[in-house]
Amino acid sequence: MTGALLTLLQLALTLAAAPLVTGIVRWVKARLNGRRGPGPLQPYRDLLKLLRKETVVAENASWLFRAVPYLVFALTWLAAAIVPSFATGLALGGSADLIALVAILGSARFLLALAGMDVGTAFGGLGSSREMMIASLAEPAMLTVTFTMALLVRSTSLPHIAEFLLSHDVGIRVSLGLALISLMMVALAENGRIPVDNPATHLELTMVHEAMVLEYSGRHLALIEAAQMLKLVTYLSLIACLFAPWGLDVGAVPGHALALGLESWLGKLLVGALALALFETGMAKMRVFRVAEFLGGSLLLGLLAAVFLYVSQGL
Amino acid sequence: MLLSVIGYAVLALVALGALGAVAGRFKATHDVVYGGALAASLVLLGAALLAFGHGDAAETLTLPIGLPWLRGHLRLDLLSAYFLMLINLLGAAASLFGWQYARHEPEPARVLPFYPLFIAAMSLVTIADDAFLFLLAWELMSLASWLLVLSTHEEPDTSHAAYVYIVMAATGTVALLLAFGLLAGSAGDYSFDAIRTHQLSPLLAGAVLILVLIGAGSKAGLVPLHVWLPLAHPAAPSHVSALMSGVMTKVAIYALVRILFDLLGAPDWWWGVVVMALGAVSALMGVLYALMQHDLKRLLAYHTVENIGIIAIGLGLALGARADGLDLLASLALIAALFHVLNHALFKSLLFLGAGAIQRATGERDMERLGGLIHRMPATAVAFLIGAAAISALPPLNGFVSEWFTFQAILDGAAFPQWLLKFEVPVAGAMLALAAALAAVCFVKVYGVVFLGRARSDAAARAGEVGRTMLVPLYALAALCVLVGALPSAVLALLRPLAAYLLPGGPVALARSSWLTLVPFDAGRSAYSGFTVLVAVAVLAGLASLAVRGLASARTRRAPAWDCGFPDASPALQYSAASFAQPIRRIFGSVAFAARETVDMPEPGDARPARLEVEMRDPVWDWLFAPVARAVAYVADRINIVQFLTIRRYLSLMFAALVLLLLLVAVMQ
Amino acid sequence: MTAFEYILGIPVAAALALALVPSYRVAAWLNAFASAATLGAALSPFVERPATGVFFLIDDFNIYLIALTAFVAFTTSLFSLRYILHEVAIGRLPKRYVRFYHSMYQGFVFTMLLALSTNNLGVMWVAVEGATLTTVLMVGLYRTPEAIEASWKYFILCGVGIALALFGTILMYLAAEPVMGEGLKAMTWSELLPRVSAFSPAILNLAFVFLLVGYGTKVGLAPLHAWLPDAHAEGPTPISAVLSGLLLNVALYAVLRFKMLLAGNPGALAPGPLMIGMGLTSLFLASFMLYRRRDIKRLFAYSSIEHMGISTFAFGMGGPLANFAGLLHMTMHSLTKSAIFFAVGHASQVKGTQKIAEIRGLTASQPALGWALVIGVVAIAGMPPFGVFMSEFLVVTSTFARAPLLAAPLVLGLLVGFAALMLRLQGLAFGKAEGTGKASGAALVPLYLHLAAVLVAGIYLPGPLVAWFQNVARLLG
Amino acid sequence: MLHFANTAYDTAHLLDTGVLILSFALLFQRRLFGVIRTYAYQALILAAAAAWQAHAQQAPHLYITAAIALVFKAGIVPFVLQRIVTAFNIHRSIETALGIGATLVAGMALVALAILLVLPVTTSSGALTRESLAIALSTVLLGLLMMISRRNAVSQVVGFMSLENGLILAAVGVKGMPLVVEISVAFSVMVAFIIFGIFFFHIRERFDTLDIHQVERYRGERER
Repeated sequence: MTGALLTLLQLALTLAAAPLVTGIVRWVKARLNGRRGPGPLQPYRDLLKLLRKETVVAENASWLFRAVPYLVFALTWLAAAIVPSFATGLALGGSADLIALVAILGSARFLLALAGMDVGTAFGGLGSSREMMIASLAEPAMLTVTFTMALLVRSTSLPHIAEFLLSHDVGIRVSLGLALISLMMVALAENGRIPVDNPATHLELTMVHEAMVLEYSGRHLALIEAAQMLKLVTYLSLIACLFAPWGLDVGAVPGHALALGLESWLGKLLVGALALALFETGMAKMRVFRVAEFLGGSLLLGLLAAVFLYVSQGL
Repeated sequence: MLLSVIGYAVLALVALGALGAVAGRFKATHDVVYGGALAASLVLLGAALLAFGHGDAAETLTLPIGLPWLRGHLRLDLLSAYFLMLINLLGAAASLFGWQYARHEPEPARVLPFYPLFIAAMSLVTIADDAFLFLLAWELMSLASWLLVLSTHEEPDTSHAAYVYIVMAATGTVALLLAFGLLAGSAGDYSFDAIRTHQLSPLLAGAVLILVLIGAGSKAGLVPLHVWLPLAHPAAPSHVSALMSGVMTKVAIYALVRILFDLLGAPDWWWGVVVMALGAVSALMGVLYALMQHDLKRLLAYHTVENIGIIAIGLGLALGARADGLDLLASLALIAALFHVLNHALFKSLLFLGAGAIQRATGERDMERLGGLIHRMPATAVAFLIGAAAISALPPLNGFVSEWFTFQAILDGAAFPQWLLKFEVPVAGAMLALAAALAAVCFVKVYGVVFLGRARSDAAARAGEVGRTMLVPLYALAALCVLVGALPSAVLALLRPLAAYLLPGGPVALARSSWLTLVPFDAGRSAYSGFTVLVAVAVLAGLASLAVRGLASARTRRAPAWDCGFPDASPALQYSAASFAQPIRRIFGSVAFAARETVDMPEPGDARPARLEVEMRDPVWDWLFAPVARAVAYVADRINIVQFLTIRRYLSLMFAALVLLLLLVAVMQ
Repeated sequence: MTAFEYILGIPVAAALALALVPSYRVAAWLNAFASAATLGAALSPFVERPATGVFFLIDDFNIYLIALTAFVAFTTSLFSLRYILHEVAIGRLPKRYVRFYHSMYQGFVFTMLLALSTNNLGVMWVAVEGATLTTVLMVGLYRTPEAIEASWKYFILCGVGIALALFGTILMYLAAEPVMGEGLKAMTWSELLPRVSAFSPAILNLAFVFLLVGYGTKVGLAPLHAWLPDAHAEGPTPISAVLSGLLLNVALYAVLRFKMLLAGNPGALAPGPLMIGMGLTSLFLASFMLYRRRDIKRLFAYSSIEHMGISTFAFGMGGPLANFAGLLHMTMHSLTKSAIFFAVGHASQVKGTQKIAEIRGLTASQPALGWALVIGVVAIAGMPPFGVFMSEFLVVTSTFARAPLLAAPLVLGLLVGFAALMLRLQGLAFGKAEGTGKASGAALVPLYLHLAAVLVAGIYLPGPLVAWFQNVARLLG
Repeated sequence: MLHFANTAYDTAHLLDTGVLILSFALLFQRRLFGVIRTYAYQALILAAAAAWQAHAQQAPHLYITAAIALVFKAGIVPFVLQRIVTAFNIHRSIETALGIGATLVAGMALVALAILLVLPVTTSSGALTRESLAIALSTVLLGLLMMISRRNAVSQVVGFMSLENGLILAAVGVKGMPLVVEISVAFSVMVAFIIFGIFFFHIRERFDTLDIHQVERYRGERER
């Protein structure tokens, strides 16, 4: 029962927090660039504005084009509800593990890429093609991270991993460090952040995600934007859950632990947002075909992590 | 009892074939053959399902045919039953589809005799219980499918495809024959019972493994023996392609499992290394090949190579684990492989039948000439979308379940004591993940280019929805894809006993899973519930739409596409299949296929169109098959000289032979 | 009169009669009827088996070969009926030769049956020689330079071979004489067989070499095969059919008879290695030869060499199983190959050419004929459910029982040959039909009769046949 | 183990050796008529040998063989061959594929092989048989050698027939070989000759020479 409540709470909180996180990232970036920039709450206004606007649908768009935003939003939201962000006792925790999580996000991307192809424009195709290319490279890297975790914890279920890391002293391991870097690189790619993609650009040839959703407007666009924000939060919570589960409510003492969990989660999100903003400010976007090398690197790091773990276990 | 029913059903199929041969040109024969094939397949399907009721108790039957002293042995055990079910489930679907589809074949009389024979042969393979009958059925299967491929004999590429196919098939049969020879040993008893009891030295067992990998692998399409598959599968009529790609390759997997897990005693750990490596390479190469294709059916055929690779990874893990006594892992990997066998059969047949529907509606197989079919063939589009999502291993569909199992098995690969396996497993896992992700890319390409966007040719623009009898099987298969994905426990009810049967003694994985949730080892380690995901997505999507309806304005306007303000009149400006695959081609193709792009960009003011030319080489063909062909040609040329000697020289040959033999005798005395 | 008088008398009488009949139409029919009568006579030993006498031998080995020979001779005569009439009609064959052709046909059948049924080494030799003479004349029937060259080659090579065989026969007598005493007994199979163990092994070995080379020439074993392809290609197709279907079998029968003798003698060296060697050589040479053939009849002639090689290999392997396989393979090959030559004959008549390149898409232009060719070639290539598949399966598996390592080259050779045949078959039977599409007035009954027999044998072997084969296999050692 | 008292043996030995010597002479000949004449002599001696064997073995039927050899081989065959050669005016010199000298050396080697083969294995039979068998085998092999080392049709035919001489020598040499063999041999030689005749005739229809090269231009598949 508590599981269900916690899940509902997380659904609500992630949805509520998602625009804020994106807003903070944008705001900090603006500040770091020396601009004043819109306030952290701007994304809420944007979403509402989009919702109220009239929706324009291309003439030859099919039913798929109109169904996709809802499905993408639902899938991403579900993913967000699976990752233990402030508590491990989630109802859905037992019905999808790390691999399933990746796959769920994958289905969202699959549908979105299809939508990009639906209208039959050059840019839509370009966006879908590149988005899928990046994803195809990011997923194996993600799996090697998973593999490292499975080696260490002998589990792929997120709550269990978190509880394990909290209860046992795994110490600082090279493997974990490598895995963390690898996962971060994946996260950057999956969320279309610099250096892989630039969420702010509207210069046609550099767009990836933006090009894919180019034809969307109004409420559809609002849903897709929201899904994108949810995805960012999900990845931040995922990194936190896997590498910094401190303060997570493992269901020992309900009341107080829950509050602690919430506080620590918000704290982590904030830190993550700031780190992301700093990183993006420091980096320049790379050419599309350098992305392969970037993600190939993260794949190698992941494998290295697994190998190091073997060695350390073999000793 | 069941076995005799099966026997009669197979016999009926053969009889239908004979009927098709003699009365092929009459209209009524068509209905009789396809209707009969459908009925027989349903009977066989039912019998196979009932056979699971028997549990481990195998039913045997001996026929007075075949070798006089061996007789024909039939045996129905869980393994046979599982594959028999598979074959005839899809056989029924294909028959129903073909009933209408094949009417419009250029020469239906060339399909009628061999189509039922093909199903009969495949079914017979699964119940054969001696080497002779097995090889007879096996080769009959090749023969029937070869003739089915040749049914389109007047098309230019068919001849080459059929030739490559039949030669590869014969090579495989020969390899299997040698394998059985080793298995039976000098005792020379070729009944499977005798073979089971006959123990082999590790060296010979290894030789058998290699031979079986050549024999069954060439039929299944393991790299590098896959070359015939993308040629032959597309050449056949689509309902046959569906069977060849979806089912015949599974019969090869059956042979692999039957020999490696049943006939050929305890495995060695390096077997796992070999099989897994082959699987991983096949999975990755297969999907890369597929991405480079723009012929729809050939692309699907290459995906068969990929999926066979995934199955082989599972089998390899199972072999290694069994050798190392990791029974739980072994059973999980085996279940994963066999589950994927079913899933691939389902969605691959669905996709091939869909391709058939498209071909029927547009007469096109070239994706670059299709597009926008979601508007013209809405029903087909939905079914095909489900198939595409399933083969891309997206939850909550069936493809994901078996790949998830495979991943779970791989993640447990640390348990292997051998370092070679320890290191191979994560690499194989990464390759599998890459293959899965690329498969998603490939099917975004397929669906996006074929069904979405705008029509690229008049044929596509004028296409119309196909008939109901062709849609029914499509939707049946699509429904199964969803059901198996959401409630896989039903399939597990068949697979867990089967795994226990093949790996006697050890515990069987997934003991703790319920109808709702799959739990490979224990809940703490990993769990997945397709049903929950399905429901959750539905609910959340519902919530979202309610919220939007509440908050947002419902005003919607149809307008020309924005596309950054580019007025693009021509559908040719859309992203094509080639352009969609371009990034992948650039990243992997240059390595795997030595892909070269040459761009010919005219000077400003030059009116001629710019040209982009891509040329790719097939490494397997270049490095393996071309040399063999060259060698044979060389020897043939050299030996051919003997045809043109003078009589005197022939006499000299005789004389030399005589003197040589005389010397031999002189020496021997 | 015993069965033998009929079996041998009918062909002789027919040969003489046909030499006198002026009308070639009548002659053709008479030929067929005579063959039918011979077949009837040849089947009678199954009803009640005549006793083995001084002149005639009857055992499980030749009883079925006699029947097989008479059967193929009969079906071929049916095929020849239409074929010859057509050849005369298109003026390829002068009428005056037809009379001679039919008389020689019966003469040839006579020599075949004599060689099979005689109990005397010398008479067998005479019969095989006679077979050469009769067929030489028919190979040269068309009088084209190619035909003359072919029959010249045939005659010279087989003449020499036969001469060597005679020398071998003399040596065999020399070996027998000290034990059996002088006179006929020393040349009588039924007398030699029980007492062969006492013969001088050394002479037996020497004799067998000459007999193997001598009769081996007629079997068409490489490197003694040179006459075979051209003789098949240049003569009338019915002759090609009987050459492949009968003559090769009979020659092999002779070799096997002598192998029996050697098997009976402990001291003699096993003939196995020699036969295995020649068999494999023939298999490989023929298999590679198939790739470069441009004449359809020569193609299948080489395939005959291939299959004779396989049978010889099997017999060389020895043992009840391998011998059984060899016998089955002999039988299946002669049935299938003659059927193929029927089909080829019709095809080349319809298309008016023997060039493979000019025969295309038979299944499209002449379905009945084309599919028959497909079935025949698929069968001869060793695909199920036909008899050759079973026999080849047995050959390979028995090799595994005896000498596993030899199985590898064997199957390799089989594969090479298979690939070549399929390559040609696809060209012949499939693709767009070329050339004249006029229906062939072919009598396809004999063709499908053979194929049906091969099909049944591939699935189910009747008990009696199995029993004979097993007895013979035991005798062959 | 030679017994000089044994005239039967000596004479037979002498005659057999004569046949062998003449086989060498055949190899040695450079001119067509020479070949034919030598062949006639060989047949003559063969007849004598057969007759002597008939006398020695008290086997009257061998006289028939002798007669056949005398009439057909020593008489008719050479005569007809000469007629053919003159009638078709075939050029008279022999084209050798293998030099005369080399041929003779090879011939010696073959004789050695024959003796090596026959003598050790026939210890059971009488000396007479052994010697004549060894020589007969040599003759057979030399005949083959002649066929493969000469290019002209006629000389090949002669080679073939001297090979048959060797066979008859063997047949008569073996004690008590039943009549059937001689008959078959005679029959075969006769038929063989008829066939040759027919062949020459056919070839006559096409060519004005018997040189094998001309025939072999039409080897299978050459022109196709």
